[in-house]
Amino acid sequence: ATDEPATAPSAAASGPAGSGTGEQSKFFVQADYDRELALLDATPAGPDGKPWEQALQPTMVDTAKFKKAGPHKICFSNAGLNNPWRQVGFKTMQAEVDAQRSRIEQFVHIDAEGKDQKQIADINDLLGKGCDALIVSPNTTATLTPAVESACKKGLPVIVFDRGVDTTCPVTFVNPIGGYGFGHVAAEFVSGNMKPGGKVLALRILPGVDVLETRWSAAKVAFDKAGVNVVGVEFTDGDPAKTKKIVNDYLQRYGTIDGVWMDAGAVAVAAVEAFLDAGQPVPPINGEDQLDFLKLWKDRKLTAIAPTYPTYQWRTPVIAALKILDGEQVPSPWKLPQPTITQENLAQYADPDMPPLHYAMCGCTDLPGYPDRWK
Amino acid sequence: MSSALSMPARRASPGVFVALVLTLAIGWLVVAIDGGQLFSVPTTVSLLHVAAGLGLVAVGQTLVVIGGSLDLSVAYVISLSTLVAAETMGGDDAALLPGIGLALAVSAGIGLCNGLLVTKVKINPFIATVGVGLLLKGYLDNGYDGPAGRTAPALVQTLGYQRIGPVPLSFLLLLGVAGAAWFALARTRFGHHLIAVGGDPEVARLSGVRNSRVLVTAHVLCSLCAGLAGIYLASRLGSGAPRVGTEGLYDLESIAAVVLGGTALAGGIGGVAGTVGGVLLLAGIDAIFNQLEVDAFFKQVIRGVIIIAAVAVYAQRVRGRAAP
Amino acid sequence: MSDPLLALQGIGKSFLGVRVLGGVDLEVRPGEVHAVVGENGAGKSTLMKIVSGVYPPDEGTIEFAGAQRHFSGPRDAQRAGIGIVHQEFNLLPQRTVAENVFLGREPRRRGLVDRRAMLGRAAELLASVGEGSLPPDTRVGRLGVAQQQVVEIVKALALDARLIIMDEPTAALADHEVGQLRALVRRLQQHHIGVLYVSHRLAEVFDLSSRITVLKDGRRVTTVNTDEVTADQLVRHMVGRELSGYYAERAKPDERGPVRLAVRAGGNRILRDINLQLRAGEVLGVGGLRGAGRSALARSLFGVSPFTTGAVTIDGEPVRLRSPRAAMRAGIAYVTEDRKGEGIVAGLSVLDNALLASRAVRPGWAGRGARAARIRDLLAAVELRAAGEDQDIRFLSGGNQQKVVLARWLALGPRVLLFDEPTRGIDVGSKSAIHDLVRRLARAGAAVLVVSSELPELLGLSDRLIVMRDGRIAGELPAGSSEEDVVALAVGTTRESVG
Amino acid sequence: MEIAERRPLPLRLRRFRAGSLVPIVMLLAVLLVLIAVRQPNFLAPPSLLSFLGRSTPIILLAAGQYFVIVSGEFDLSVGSLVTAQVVVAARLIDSEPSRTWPVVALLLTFGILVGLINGLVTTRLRVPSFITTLGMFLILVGAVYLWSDGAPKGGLSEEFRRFGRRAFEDVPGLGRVQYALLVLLAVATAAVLLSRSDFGRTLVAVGGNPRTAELSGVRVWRAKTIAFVLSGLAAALAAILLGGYSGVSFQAGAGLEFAAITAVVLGGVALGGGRGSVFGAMLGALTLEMLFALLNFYGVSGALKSTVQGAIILLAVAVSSVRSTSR
Ligand SMILES: Nc1ncnc2c1ncn2[C@@H]1O[C@H](COP(=O)(O)OP(=O)(O)OP(=O)(O)O)[C@@H](O)[C@H]1O
Ligand SMILES: Nc1ncnc2c1ncn2[C@@H]1O[C@H](COP(=O)(O)OP(=O)(O)OP(=O)(O)O)[C@@H](O)[C@H]1O
Ligand SMILES: [Mg+2]
Ligand SMILES: [Mg+2]
Repeated sequence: ATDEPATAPSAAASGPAGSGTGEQSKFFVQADYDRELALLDATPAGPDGKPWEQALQPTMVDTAKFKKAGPHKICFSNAGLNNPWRQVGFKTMQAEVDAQRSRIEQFVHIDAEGKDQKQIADINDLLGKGCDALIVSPNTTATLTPAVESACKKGLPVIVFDRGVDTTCPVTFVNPIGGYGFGHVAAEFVSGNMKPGGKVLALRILPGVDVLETRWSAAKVAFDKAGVNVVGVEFTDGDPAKTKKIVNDYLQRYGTIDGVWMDAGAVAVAAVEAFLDAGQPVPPINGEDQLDFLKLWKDRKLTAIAPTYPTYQWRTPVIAALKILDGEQVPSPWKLPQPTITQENLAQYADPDMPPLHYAMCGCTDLPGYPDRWK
Repeated sequence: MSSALSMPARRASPGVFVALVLTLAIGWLVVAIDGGQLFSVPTTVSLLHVAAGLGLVAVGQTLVVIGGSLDLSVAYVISLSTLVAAETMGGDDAALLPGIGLALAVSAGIGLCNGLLVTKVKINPFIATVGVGLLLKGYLDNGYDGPAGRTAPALVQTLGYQRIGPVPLSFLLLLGVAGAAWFALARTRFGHHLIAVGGDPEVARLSGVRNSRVLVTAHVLCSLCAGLAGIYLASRLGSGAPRVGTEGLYDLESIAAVVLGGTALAGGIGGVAGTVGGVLLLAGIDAIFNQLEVDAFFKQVIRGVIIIAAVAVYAQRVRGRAAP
Repeated sequence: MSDPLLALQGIGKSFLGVRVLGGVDLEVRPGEVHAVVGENGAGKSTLMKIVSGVYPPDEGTIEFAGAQRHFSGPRDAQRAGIGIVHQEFNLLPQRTVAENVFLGREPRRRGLVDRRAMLGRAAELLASVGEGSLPPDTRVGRLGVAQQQVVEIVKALALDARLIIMDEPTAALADHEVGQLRALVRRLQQHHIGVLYVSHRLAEVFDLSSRITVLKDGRRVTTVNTDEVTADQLVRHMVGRELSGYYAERAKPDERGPVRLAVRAGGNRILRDINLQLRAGEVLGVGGLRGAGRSALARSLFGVSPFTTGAVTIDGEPVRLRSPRAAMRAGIAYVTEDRKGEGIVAGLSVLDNALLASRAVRPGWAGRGARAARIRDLLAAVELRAAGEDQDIRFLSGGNQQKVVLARWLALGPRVLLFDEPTRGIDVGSKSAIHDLVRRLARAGAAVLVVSSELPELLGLSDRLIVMRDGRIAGELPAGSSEEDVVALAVGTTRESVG
Repeated sequence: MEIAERRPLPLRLRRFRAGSLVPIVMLLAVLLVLIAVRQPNFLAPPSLLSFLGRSTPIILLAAGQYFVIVSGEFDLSVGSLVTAQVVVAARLIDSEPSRTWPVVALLLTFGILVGLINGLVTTRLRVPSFITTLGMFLILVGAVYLWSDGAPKGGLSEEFRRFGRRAFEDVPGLGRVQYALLVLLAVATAAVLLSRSDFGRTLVAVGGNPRTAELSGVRVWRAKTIAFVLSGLAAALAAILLGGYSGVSFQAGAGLEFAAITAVVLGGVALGGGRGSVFGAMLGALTLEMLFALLNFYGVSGALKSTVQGAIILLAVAVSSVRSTSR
């Protein structure tokens, strides 16, 4: 017997390189970049006010062959629950499952704890459990591809979301516009709101996470185009103390920093505090839709923006799975809109009652158990 | 005097196997009550795959720990090895052997470096291997921003996914490596000398053992095992992954498995069989908790408790044996 | 006369600036048993270690089997054909007899350790020394001291060496075992194997050897043909003076005070039926063979491995000696036989070592100055010779280390002092200083118990003697008894008297 | 007589023995010079003070770790303990200023308790401290994630945060003096005094030779347990300052155990116990922090930092170990 995948995994594509901010990441793919930037302005199709059911420029696929009478057993192989974003997302997903209880008999969740090889084993494991549909949120794109392919071969509908896989075998791939959009929006804002030729500090979490890499590569393009002086690209490990120290040292080294770009919002508050504690004005900065940042932004009247990687995307795979099991057409890929929080709509999202690490863009206010479940 | 004393030295079987059987039996029961099947083929396959990865590292770690040393750089060696293998292969079956060879050679080189730092420069193994780990981390962080290279399809199809019944090839590889390590410890001079060096370096030296050489060899073998684990992971993942070793916590988990298996951190006592038992125990706990969909964090708490408790039990037994 | 197998010339060695050997010449011919004698600390073991490649000599040359040798390590010497039975055991308790015997040179077949050959040869070798009943796959940790000594000897024999060094091989052996060893040495001789034989037991030396080299304070005093020397002459060579008058005067009976420490029916895993009384102002000697339980007695009294039965009183008060701390509180002090392993803390200064016990039982900021001053006085009183009180204790000679340990205990003003091999590995000068000190302490009213393997010391120092055998007190002897009296009790050839 | 003559050791060798402060002071001096070349204004009192302030948590951890290491043990649980403390504090305070002091008291108790458990399991159950504290690490991380459902909840009050974040403004001659500096001063003084007290000296003896210590009346288990408690207490203080400095996050204590151990070894304390000074350990921590600042000032690529760090650590430890063994 063998669990061998149908086709060999394909290598990650490579793109153009070379710019003032260092070599372009090998994750950069020009075509994807162009497509994502175009999507930023596209009008979504689908029910109004429910972005998790909307799709951008959808191409529908037929799913009749998966039609099956309910109630269903839906299985989910999760990359991990090791950060607040995934926690909020997963709670949202569970709430969605609860909302659909009449149709979902059983929801099996296995947490890979951020380990590629465990997730591969998990997927294999789930294939033996008689699932009607399999949802996968891959830990790493390239490395999970073979496992997802072997799942497809079993003939059950596979839905991938968040990070993708290098194969088209899943019925659909759900995710928001993506990293290029995020990085681009933030970089445009930072470079557009600071003094021309000013100094930007780019704070990144970790090297080598594809979602974050695409964000940075898009920002790089934007900064190079705007002729911004990126004085440093530093990794913070998501550690606020480290972030503050880095910002402090850069302030000392350069006197002032005129803009801060971040590839994720986790340490945005720490970065802002570093400026405040040093008695310096907070320069244009981007964060994410985490409430501690939104609150600080509101209180301190920052020049800020929060592109999002919305956690409501955790609802969509469940919805997609049920549609597929109904034999309904679904968009593939399922591109979700990716709203940005700006000064204009800040008040709408900065809910003071939610915990500081909650993500405002959870699309969860209509789900059962809100808000206690997320507290 | 405990009954363990009356057994011949060689067969002082570590309690880990008792723990393993109990855990699996209770786990099977609880999972069955929960409506699942612990020993279904896919679950067994998954369990054995998890065990194979950790096991390869832990077997190597056993060697250095028996020698009274320690290797905390294995996680990075694993990551590096996946990359060297996958990049050399570049998805081409023709480059399969060079890929494996190069990955093992690089790993062995790191092991040599660890060994020399510990024996010749006389840096405490903890600091020496953490330091080497940091060097490698910098190289990986700087050189790679994500998976790279492509494992030869032939390797993916065999080592990565081939199995015989419910037993993956990789687990057979682990058994092979563990067997070889057991054989090395029991039947080669190197093994006898390693146990002696770990037990009492001065006695070993006076008996004509070349301590440094033995310990360096152990470090090289440990790194080779980590390299092998890397090759296995590359075949599983289809490409090189610069963070797979650290994500898997292979450094600390391998030491935990070694200690669970009854090998003393101080060196000189222990064996590979116990380590394999320790690995299976950890993988078994994983599988059971997976079946029960137990929270990963709760699982971690349980792991911590089990590790401490198991070692405490060994410690009491040893104390019972030793003089007051 | 054949060419020498081993020829040493002008061998010298220093440890950390302390010269322990100088200008030693020595020759061993094939088939010769050459004895090396000398006091504790004379440098015998150091010389043997140099010959067996453990230490490189600082000066001098080693010629072996007709070629000049510079051994890079024990392995090198083994390869050249030199085997050694070390004075201290070099065995791994967790490994089997066979594994220990062949450690470093396991027999191989097709590249692998040949376990069957190993067990077989080990069994043969054991049989050849009369221990055929000992299974070679027993773990060494389960063996008694005597059997471990046999394993050590077999380990050296396994080499097929041309020269075998035995550093006090009989110290742990009973008489019949000594007989086996004697036969063995004779056999080695017949096979033209040279033997270097270090022993304190002069009878053996006269029985076995053809020549004797006497070492004193690291120098060779003389080499003599065994049949041309008497025991008295030999002893004079060893100590350099007449033994009588060397020890301080003993306590007169009226100087002995009331019973300070009394044990009734004390016993534990090692000891049985221990009944003894120790008076203030008295030095009680404890004799016996290695492994007889002398140390065990001292350690029981100090609460290290407490008595599990019986009762102990101090000055009439019942005490429970459950731990060293409890014993200290009862006024007991203990100078261990294993100075390196449990007497000093290497890496710490002289002062810190001396203050260790006071700090442990009487901590506090107040009185620190007075305490340190007292320790300095004590260090001066024991005539410590060191570069300074901040010097790392491991750079001191054994005798001076011992003085620091003594100062540590004296600082507590103990009522009972237990000395276990107080002069082991200590040079002559320091040794008599320590003897004087012991005596002075007794005169000052302390009750002193001295365990010693050195009969002259034991006999010279004690006001009264008890001799132990197999964990019991085999008998008691008055001051002025002879070595023969002690040995007879120790090996059990006389009827037991009541202790 | 020649043989009996006892020559004192040459002075040079004694001065450089293991545990001496010479290597760490030299390393620190080199780093200071390198920083001064690149960033002269770093050496101005205000920026130096602020650097010292932000380095306080790791210095405290190094001081705590010193006591454990010098007694011959390891404490791998401090990083997770810091994280746990910060997360617990946020959840319990829940942005309610009035709960600050009770929670501070609770954190200190919690730190002591964890240290006590580490100590007792290590000494009474005879589990090697590497395993005890590794297990504790897993338990604490798991438990705190479990308790907070994977995302820190609640928030720290401004009162709580001020310990690590605020300062006395406009102190004549010095400018801003962070509260953390006062904590540092107090703890450093206490640590140095403690290390020179009877307990501190006894602890070194315990690490140097537990048998000797036991036979000299030292309650070895008790001394080691107290060392673990001190480490736990240091972790609690570090957590209060770190939480104040940077707010609540799961990353608060990540990797701090290795940083602390590295700092202690850099400071000349021997792993395995028996040698070293708490002052050296704290200098080691300062050096490590300075190394990170240096890398920031020289703009060493973020990803390459660990390589430089690893190389310097290996080099520094190698130099002092070769010195101490080449006697
Ligand atoms: N490794 C060492 N480091 C420092 N000093 C040492 C070392 N080995 C031996 N010495 C010292 O050298 C001297 C000679 O010791 P050695 O062991 O050779 O004496 P010995 O004649 O064998 O005595 P014994 O009869 O007690 O066995 C002693 O003072 C001892 O303390
Ligand atoms: N920890 C122990 N466990 C088991 N047996 C022991 C232990 N310690 C000593 N023994 C045994 O107890 C007996 C007495 O040992 P002890 O050390 O008291 O002898 P000793 O007369 O002082 O001899 P020496 O000090 O010369 O070796 C020996 O047979 C020894 O093997
Ligand atoms: Mg000797
Ligand atoms: Mg003794």
